[in-house]
Amino acid sequence: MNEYITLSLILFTIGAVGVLVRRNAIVVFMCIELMLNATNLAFVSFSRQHGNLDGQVAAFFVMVVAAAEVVVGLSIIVSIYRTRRSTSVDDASLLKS
Amino acid sequence: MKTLITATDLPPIKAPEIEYALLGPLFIIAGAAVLGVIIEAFWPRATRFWTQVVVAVVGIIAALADTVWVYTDLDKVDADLVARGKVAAEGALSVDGPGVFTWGILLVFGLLSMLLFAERRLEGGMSAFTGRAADAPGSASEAEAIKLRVEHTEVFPLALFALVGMMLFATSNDLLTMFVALEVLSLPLYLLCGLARRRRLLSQEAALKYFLLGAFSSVFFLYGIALAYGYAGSFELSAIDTAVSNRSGSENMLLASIALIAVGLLFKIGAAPFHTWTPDVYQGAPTPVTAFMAAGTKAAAFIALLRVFFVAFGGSQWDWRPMIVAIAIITMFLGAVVSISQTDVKRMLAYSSIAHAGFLLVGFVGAYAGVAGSDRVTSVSSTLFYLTVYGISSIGAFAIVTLVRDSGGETTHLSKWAGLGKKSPWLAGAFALFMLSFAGIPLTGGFIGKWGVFSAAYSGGFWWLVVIGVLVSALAAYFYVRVIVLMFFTDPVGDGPTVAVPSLLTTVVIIIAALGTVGLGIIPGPVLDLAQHAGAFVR
Amino acid sequence: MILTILAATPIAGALILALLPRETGSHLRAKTVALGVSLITLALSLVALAKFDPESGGYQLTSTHEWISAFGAHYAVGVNGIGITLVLLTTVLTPIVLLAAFGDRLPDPRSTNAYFAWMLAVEGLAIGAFSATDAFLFYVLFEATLIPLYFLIGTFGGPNRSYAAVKFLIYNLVGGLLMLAAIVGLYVVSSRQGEASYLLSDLQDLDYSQTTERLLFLGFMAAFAIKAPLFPLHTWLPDAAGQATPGTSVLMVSVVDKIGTFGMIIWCVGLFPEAADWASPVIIVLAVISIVYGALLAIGQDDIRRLIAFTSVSHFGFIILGIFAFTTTSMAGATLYMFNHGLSTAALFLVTGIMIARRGSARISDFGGVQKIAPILSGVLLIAGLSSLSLPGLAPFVSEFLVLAGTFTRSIPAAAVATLGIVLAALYILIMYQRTMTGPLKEGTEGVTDLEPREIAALTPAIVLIIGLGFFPQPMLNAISPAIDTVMSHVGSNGGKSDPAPKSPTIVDAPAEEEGGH
Amino acid sequence: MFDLQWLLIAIPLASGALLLIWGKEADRFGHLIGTAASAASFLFGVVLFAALLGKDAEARSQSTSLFTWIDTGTFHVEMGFTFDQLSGLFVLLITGVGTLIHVYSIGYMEHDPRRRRFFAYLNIFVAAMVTLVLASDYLVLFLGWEGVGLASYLLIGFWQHKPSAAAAAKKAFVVNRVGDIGMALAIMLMFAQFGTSAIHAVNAAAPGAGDGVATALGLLLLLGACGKSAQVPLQSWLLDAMEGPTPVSALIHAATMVTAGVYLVVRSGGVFDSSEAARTAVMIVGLVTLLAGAWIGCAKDDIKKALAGSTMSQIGYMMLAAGLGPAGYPFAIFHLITHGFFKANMFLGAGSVMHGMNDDVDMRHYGALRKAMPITFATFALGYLAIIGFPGFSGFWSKDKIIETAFGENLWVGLGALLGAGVTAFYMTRLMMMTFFGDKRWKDDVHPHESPKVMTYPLIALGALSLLGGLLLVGDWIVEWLEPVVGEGEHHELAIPAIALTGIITLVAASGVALGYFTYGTKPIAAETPADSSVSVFTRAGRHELYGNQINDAVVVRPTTHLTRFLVWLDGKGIDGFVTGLADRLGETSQFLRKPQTGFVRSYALTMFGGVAILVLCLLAVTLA
Repeated sequence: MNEYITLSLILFTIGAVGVLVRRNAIVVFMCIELMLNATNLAFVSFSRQHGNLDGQVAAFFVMVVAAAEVVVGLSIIVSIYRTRRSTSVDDASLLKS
Repeated sequence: MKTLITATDLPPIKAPEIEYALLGPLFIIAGAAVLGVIIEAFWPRATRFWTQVVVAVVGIIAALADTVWVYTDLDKVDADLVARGKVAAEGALSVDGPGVFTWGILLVFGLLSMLLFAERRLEGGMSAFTGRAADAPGSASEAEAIKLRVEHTEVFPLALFALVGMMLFATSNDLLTMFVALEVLSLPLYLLCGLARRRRLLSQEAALKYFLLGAFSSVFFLYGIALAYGYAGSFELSAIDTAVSNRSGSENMLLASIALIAVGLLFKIGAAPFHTWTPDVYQGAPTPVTAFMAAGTKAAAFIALLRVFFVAFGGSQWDWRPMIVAIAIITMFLGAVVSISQTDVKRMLAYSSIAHAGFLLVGFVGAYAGVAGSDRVTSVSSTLFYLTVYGISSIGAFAIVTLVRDSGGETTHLSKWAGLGKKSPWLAGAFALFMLSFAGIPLTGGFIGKWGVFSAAYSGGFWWLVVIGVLVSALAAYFYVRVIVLMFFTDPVGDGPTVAVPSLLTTVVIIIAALGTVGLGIIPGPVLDLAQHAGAFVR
Repeated sequence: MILTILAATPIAGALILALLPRETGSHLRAKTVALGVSLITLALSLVALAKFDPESGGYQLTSTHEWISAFGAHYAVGVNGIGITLVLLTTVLTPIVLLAAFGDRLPDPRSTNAYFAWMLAVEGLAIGAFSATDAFLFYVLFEATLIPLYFLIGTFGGPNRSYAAVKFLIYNLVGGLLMLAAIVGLYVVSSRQGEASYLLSDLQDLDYSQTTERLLFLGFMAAFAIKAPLFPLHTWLPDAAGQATPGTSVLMVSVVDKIGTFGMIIWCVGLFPEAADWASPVIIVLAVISIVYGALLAIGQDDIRRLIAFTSVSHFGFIILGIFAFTTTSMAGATLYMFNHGLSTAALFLVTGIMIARRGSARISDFGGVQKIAPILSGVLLIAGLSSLSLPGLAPFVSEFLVLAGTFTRSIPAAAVATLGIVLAALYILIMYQRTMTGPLKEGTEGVTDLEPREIAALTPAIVLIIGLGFFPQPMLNAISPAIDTVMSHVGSNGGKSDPAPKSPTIVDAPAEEEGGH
Repeated sequence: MFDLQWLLIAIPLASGALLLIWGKEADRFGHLIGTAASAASFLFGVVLFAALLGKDAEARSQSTSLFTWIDTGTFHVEMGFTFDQLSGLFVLLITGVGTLIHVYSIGYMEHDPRRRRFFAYLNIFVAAMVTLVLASDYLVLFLGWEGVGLASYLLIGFWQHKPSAAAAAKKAFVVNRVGDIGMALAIMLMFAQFGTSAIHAVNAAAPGAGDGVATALGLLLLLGACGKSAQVPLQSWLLDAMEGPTPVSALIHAATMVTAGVYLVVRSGGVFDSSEAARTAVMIVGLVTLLAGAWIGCAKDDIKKALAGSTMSQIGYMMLAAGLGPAGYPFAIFHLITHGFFKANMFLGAGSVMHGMNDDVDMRHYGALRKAMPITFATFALGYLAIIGFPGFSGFWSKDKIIETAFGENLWVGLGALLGAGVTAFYMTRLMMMTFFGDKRWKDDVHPHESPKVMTYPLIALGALSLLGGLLLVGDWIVEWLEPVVGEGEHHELAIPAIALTGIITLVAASGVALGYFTYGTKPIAAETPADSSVSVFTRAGRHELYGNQINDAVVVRPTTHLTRFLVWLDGKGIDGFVTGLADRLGETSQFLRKPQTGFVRSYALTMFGGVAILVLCLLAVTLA
């Protein structure tokens, strides 16, 4: 059973590291998605462990939310891309200190 | 994979019971939001703006009225501590005193912010939001959009969605609902942040940062939920509470989930070290949106924080209290100190909001639930009052920020504010008033708020934290005072700032905020009693 | 009720001034309105005095209303002998200050209304603080006085005013916030012992654990020790007084700072006698240091206003010494000292302020031989100065001697060192007088003309009071003593000290034994 | 009638206040009001004194309380006065001599634009001085004590435009304040000890309080007395005080105020009788001052300063006598009175001389003035004979008695006093010779002339008094008169008969005169003061007032100045610097803490991630701990 949790943890960490190291906004965003899905894995396996369906339901919720996030996120990223002709998150650093 | 769940074992699905009467305010706001979307689709552009305004305002006012009604007949729950309200919507929401009180203040904040959203006098007949977000800044199409005077009237439904999200957040009784509510309140705000008419680059950058970091934090939040679920086998706060008090399951998993859930919530209230987004977003976002965020998000997130930690994790408060103490101290100190060297009004207010998050945490960490049968100020009631005062004052402050302008729109650099007091004493006086309230000087609401949270902490046995708190508030006072010096005791550079003459909307907001700040300082009794009356959370 | 009206009148006057349309020219309307309001207040305070019964030591003219039920805070006012004395000080000084301030040259004459409005606001808040019998109410008013003074210093002061203003505010705010912690603590203690209440009477009946009592005491004391500058927390005062206008300085030093010493008697000693007794050795030492230190620094100043500020540090040392010596005599002396110091400092600040305005400099070395061209001015300065060095026959002498005599019965070393102060006082006053007034007329000083009728009218009451109270202090002492006796008996019955009896009393002319304090 | 004794104070006080407030209109007649007030006070004094004479011995102490001055806690002081044998004599001396000097001043200050103010100050002085002697409570006495101090401050500095005068005034006040520490502490001690400061109560209770307390009280009072009476070590102000107008020197710094110290000691007889140590201290102070003053008197060429030195010395005699206890008290007072007569006389004479010499005070510019101003000379001569103790003159009786009693107490003290008598004779002779005899040394532009009658009549009156003052001793009248107040002194048997001692004293004085005559009367005197280098070390020391000022500078003034400078530095750099330093640190911290806000979203994410890690870890840590 714990293997699934471990796996989800690993995936989660990979995602997190990805967020920290990658510059491209899209990739960063995908890493977040990866973390979300890692969470889903955790939900499902816990659901299995406890033998109730709440976890699986949660997984569906998360997917929906993820979809919504994609919409919003991409729209923001695209509008920035139009302005800057780049999707590097490091370029957007006018607001500081 | 031991047993497959087959259709035969499925219990008969019975329709969920929804207490429509109790949840009225939520439905009204959601409905208004949806209506707004429909209007976007079908209403003629010419009159769309004002229609949206009317829909939003009327919706909020209606919801407010309903909230009052709901609040007045919340039935008393017999518990060791007085609590009002009940768990509704199949345990998804708990409509209780604190929650409904928060609805009330959120709606008030929303109303005031809507008035700021609707201000069109300052930008020559157009709102503070960009005409067409899709156009690249400075592009021909943008110029054309400006010429055609097109506007994003979607901001109103978006704000309403965010508002309903906040209200859900404050009352959600299980973690899953809380997560959904979190996203519902966040996503519209991400967008709103990017819609500034002036300085669009900054605005978009703010949106991007807010979005990425927000998503990042919400993922941690979500994973925390997962762990909590793994620990307790349920999303319901009360169920988790029982699990915690039975100490069933792995301790470490519980602690990890506490930490991760805390991350998501602390991010929203802007506590260190999860505050980094605050200054950038506050500065970049359109000022009305900043006002809305500053007041609303903080309130909703804080009540959610209290709810989770008191209801679900109350059993293990000896585990998380030290953590929160540390964060409170760091947050207060960092907010107060860094704001000293800020040169931009909006950034300064952002850091001040961080400092206030710290003070609120002081009251929270006292975790003082009061004594049955006595109306002593509790962590919950003091927090509620503080949020009220803080929200009103900061909306007022940001409203004033929208009025101090030069050719390039708002001029937020502090040096431009020199000598404002000589130019327009009343406006500067109002701003000084808000500053003094933030500083917690008596006869302003801020003082009563500080008194409340400190007394909660003291009652909870943290008198030394109170001493630290007062010393830090002295630090904080230092920079609020500097702003006053700048406005009143310094001579303007060059011709000084120009103060745009706003329409009735902004004026009303400022006047209400000022009166509220003073009123809550001199006769806090009524509001305070309301907060007291809210009692504890219903589990 | 009368007290409420008393405090409300100046506030109302301030609001009226704020709403009055700006005038051009001499702003005579605003000035006369302000003066009128302050005179009405004075009259009202005399009415209050008439209603006041000096025989009883308790609180009178009281009125109490629920204010913030959740905090147990009340709107509760009332005065005992100490309170009425200081209320009178406030109402007497304000008209003098305002009349003298008619001539002040402001950086921005358009803000004359604001100038007088703020001054009236200070008066109202101070009266409120002196008559509050609810800890929360007292704290609120105590802190609120900062705002008008802050604007008075920052807007109308000298070139370095904003620095001085910020320094003033932050210093006092730190103290005030520490006191806030203590106020919160009081609430917690009282609500643990039943219904929460901030009423002085209720708080006195609470029983505190020793540690709590001491911590709370320190919280209160921090605020008061900064307000009534006690070494080493005094450095804000010279800067503030050095930048502010004379009127502001008077209100700040003569009136508002008295809230600090007033608070020490009523709140620190009144609420936490045991802790006060516990802390008294340290405080007495600091007070004695303040006396000598302030005097020596006064000698070393070249700026007249800073000099006066440091003399005040020295005098506040005497007051605090008198309070924490815990004898009826010294406490009564300290209370009387508050009044007298208010008068003499007011006279000093105002008359030197006139000099400074006419010379355009506050440096002692810029003056010389003024006596020849402005005899009346120099005469007034001399009397004010002599009262400040507490010459017998002038009001401050009585109070200072009472403080010393009382202290002597408690601690001979403290009294002995403090007595050095009288020599140093002679030095700082007479050196200043010698350098500014005597000798050949210094060039540049010709502009210092003699007092005008208005200025004489403003200063005369102060001078008359200074001389009159030097010979007839008894009326005031009659009002003060009973209150002090109650305080002392409270101290005595709560682990504190009580008056030490004469070692070998004489039968002949034995003083009338006071029942209190034994 | 004695209930009205406060009028003695009220009359001159009222007139003084009136003169100050009235303003310029009163310039024409102000001096007359002042003189009248003083005279009225004198006449009323005479009436009261006569009434006192009419009463029998034990009824001769008439107390009255005007009102309760201070009454709080354990502290009670009546504004009370006592007119008894002692204060009665003083009242007569003060108001009497005072009136004469008022009259004299009318002429002396005639050309001074601020004459009205001068008379106001004189009145205030008289009032304060009378308060001092009438007071029946030490605190009231202190009131008068400081009052005369104020008056002397105002009058020494009367010519304020002269920086030297202003400085001298300040010096006098401050040095007196040093003495006042003693007074103040003494009164506090009385309260702590006896619970009262009423004079007779304290003196009644002093013996019962134990030796230590009595000694402490005595020494503290002595400190006060030293300040007022310019006794060593607080003598330095008196010679500077000669900056004041000469009538002031005569009234305040010769006849009355400076003798207040003696009065204080005698008044506090009860205290001093109960402490041998305190009495000895008084005696020593007196003796030292006696010789020091005489020494200075020998060396000064400034006529007023020479007289001032003599004043010191004569008060030394009184102190010495007072230090001898009840046996000496009457003679201290006796000498005080006679000295009041002849010294005032001589000061006024000196003033008259200066008046004729364009206010030149250097005796080396005088000489042979006896022809130019005969009346001044004649009266001055009477004073001279009195002070050197020419048989029959007032000074002869009083000084003789003191020396006699001194021998009774202790041989060495007696010898010191005797030596003093000789030196006195010497320096007075020197003064006479330099001023009135020899050949004229004054410049051509000076035309010495006799002063107007308004000035000479007081001189004549005082001259007569100097001659006849001795009558008070007829049949030991003054001794018996004062006995109820000061108590009876045990009489020592001397080794040799009193008359022989008198002879010796007279001889010593005569030899002093002779020495003075042969040094200054026979050979011409340089018109310019010889340089310090050319004179004997004794003269040099005398000229520099035995280096009193230098010592004060070294021991008190300079250290204080340095301390002050240091403290000013400390306050600015140290205490305030600490606070402002905190503020600066705060700014730096702020600048430092804003660095992490780089603007890079990824670094923000990193901070958050770090935060998460920390949270998890510290939670786990807490539970593990």
